[in-house]
Amino acid sequence: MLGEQIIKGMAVTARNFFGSYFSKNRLTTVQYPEERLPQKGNTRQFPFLVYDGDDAEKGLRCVACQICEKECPPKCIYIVKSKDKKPDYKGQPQIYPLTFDIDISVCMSCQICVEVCPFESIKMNTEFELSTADRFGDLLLTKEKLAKPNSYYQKIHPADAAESDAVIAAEKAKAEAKAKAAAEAKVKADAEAKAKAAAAAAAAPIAPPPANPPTTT
Amino acid sequence: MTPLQVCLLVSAFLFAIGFAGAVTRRHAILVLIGIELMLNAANLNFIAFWRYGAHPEALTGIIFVLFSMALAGAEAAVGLALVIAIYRHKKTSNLDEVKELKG
Amino acid sequence: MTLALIITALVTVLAAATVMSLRNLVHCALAMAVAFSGVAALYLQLNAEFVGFAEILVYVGAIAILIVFAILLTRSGETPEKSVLTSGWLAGVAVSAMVFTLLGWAVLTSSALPKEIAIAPAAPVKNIGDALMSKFVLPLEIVGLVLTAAMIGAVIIALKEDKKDNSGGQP
Amino acid sequence: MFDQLDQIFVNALHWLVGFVPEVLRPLVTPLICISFILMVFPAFFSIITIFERKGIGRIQNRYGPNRVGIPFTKIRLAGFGQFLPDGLKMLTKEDIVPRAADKLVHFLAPVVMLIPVLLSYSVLPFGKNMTLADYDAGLLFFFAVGGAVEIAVFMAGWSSRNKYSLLGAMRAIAQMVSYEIPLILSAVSVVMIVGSLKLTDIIAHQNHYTFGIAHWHVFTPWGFIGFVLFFIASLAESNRTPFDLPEAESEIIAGYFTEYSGFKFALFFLGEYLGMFAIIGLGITLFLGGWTAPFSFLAWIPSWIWFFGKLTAIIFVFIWIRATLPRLRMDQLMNFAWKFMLPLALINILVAGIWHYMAADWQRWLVCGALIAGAYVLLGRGLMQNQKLGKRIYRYAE
Repeated sequence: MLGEQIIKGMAVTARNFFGSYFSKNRLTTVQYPEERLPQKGNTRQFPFLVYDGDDAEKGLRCVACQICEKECPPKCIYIVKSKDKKPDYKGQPQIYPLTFDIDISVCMSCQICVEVCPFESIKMNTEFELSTADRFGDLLLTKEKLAKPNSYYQKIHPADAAESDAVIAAEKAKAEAKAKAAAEAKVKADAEAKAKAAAAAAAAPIAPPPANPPTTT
Repeated sequence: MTPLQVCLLVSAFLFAIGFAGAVTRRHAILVLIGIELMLNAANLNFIAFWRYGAHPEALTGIIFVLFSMALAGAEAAVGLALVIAIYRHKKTSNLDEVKELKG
Repeated sequence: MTLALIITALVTVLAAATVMSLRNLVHCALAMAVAFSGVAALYLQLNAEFVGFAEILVYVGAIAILIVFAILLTRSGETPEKSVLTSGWLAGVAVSAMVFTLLGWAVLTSSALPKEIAIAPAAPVKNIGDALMSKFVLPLEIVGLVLTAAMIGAVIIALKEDKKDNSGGQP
Repeated sequence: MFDQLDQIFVNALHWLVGFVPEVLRPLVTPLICISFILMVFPAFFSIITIFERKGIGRIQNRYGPNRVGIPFTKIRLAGFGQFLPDGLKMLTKEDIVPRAADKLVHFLAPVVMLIPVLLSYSVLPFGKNMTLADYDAGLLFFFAVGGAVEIAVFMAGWSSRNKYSLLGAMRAIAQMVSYEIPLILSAVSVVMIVGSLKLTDIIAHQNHYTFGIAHWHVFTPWGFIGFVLFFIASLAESNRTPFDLPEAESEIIAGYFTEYSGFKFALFFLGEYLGMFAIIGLGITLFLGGWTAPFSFLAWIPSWIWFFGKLTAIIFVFIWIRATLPRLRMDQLMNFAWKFMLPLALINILVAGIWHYMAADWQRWLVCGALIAGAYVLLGRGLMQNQKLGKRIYRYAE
């Protein structure tokens, strides 16, 4: 009969209406600022820069190689290289970025910068409450705003951070081993050179200078 | 001027303007509007004379106006249907161009 | 009360003049609605409540809408380029001016009009209904018949011509 | 004491008017009443919008607005302060008029929309002795000014110079004209039984009790079906779902007020809701006994509480329907009006006549009930018959 189905539908909506007052699990809405859902493990919003240690200036991993700047599809990264150098985590003197800006109003969160970075320096953040009252200034993240300690990265993406730490540690170990080897080689070379020099001095007073002086690297 | 005279003058003006419109405008719908205005002028006369007349309790003025309204409604419906039919046939509703009775 | 009467009369007259002088047809139809509302207000001032409400219901609620629909269906809502008046418009205006002068002169000078203002007569709906159902029942039935016939006729006239069936004569 | 409470507004009016010199009293009394209506109903409208949003939210298992309370405090009032920012937003928005629009008509349309709606409140009885203008032909007045709304809709749609506006206006007018007929015919059955167009007479006719139950018209067979028809037609008249084709946002953006923004849009919104309240108020007056109590032992509750209670209850049903039913198609809409509601309304008038002339005993109930039920079933079957229900066939897709 006409109207039968309408009454059935009305009953369904009425059940929903009253049910929403009695059973809490009907209401799927989260009351956002007070209640928050836990973020998914793979949450990625916008990039940030990782630094080691406590000092953001000193520990910044970025060496201003500008690969990310070149690879960025919407061109939202802006880097100015420094003139001087500072030692990186391996103790090697490196260029560092004087300016490192990301315009997150342009950024499309593609994560290409993270993938191309050879220094484990740029990573994706999970911060999403970025709305500001200012249209331009506050959406342009500078180096100071971008720099986050490694401990923060370990907190937001533990697995990835562990991976990246392992890479860094391996690099560091490799560098140390190399340095050690180099030091040993140098010691050896020095000794050899000394011996040679002594021998040469003993053998001939006029000796040609060594063609390839051993390098320290 | 008494209120009756005011009403009669308004009615005379409505009639004159309706007549002028019906005679001078080209568009068929405006001619219909002019006829409606003339009908209203007549209705206003009926009501005015009913109000200030000798036998208001007979209600003849009111009854006549009610019938006249019903007929005006019928007239408007048929007239506008004719206008639409003519428009569909001749693609115009300009009365100067619709002179012949043959289609 | 007289002031209200004069204001209503002025509004009605101005709206009616507007109807016939504007170029855009939709504006004409809207001004016509105003004119009919003015006439309804005049009815109300003349103590004819029922007729006043019926006027609004029939003219503003139905006929104005009908006219507006007809204007849109005949695609005449735009302002026309050409002149809107017929060729012999001067004669028409002259005749209507003469009609108005004559009627106005008659109204203003006539001695047949009642001079004293009658006490407001009452027209209760009940009495109107009784009159319609007893004394005027035959005209009422006939009006009903006419309205039905007009409605059916209007529908048939305005019906779209069926392409396949042309034998039924020209509508 | 309850009599005092019942007449509190009437007494307050007399008390207020007492301060005014004798000459001005006929002028001041309506002014106070008008300002009262202008205060109460827009306030009621603002509350109802919150109720509507919260109610629909609950039906869809959401919370609805629940943030804004009293400004500058932590008090949230479960979101009932929302109407204030909503209104402020409407008032402060830019008023955009399309370049091609007919400026004057575009400006006048919302005003023309609101005036008849507000006028229709003048005949509604809100409580005992609480009618602003008790016309002898009050019902006719209501329908007459209700018909003037269509002109405003047309003005809005035509003057915007937008195809969506014009389509929306045409749809709205076609729908309003079609549903006005069952609306008026269902009211005619009440007028036939009562024998008066005066709304206070109609209420007085329902204001007595047998076995403690009121003689509301909805408790009779013809009154029940008349109320159902009136209810459906008033849904359509106030452009509510499932008859909201004129403003079907998925097809024609917002219908006839597509090109309106800011305060003019707010006026349309207000006009639409006030029109809905007015037509529900009329339905209450005609079929649900107006301000009278359903049972004699509840008659001590003040009359205006009954009126507003019934108004709110019916609005809740409107909201409920809005959250339940999908929108009709244009041909379904017209078929429903002309092939189902109009014949049923005509049969209802016949049944009301039979009811009037039969002796008041159980046979009358039987005959009228059987007639109504038979007509309903047959017409409903006729309406459903031509429908091709089944798998939908897409001509171009697939």
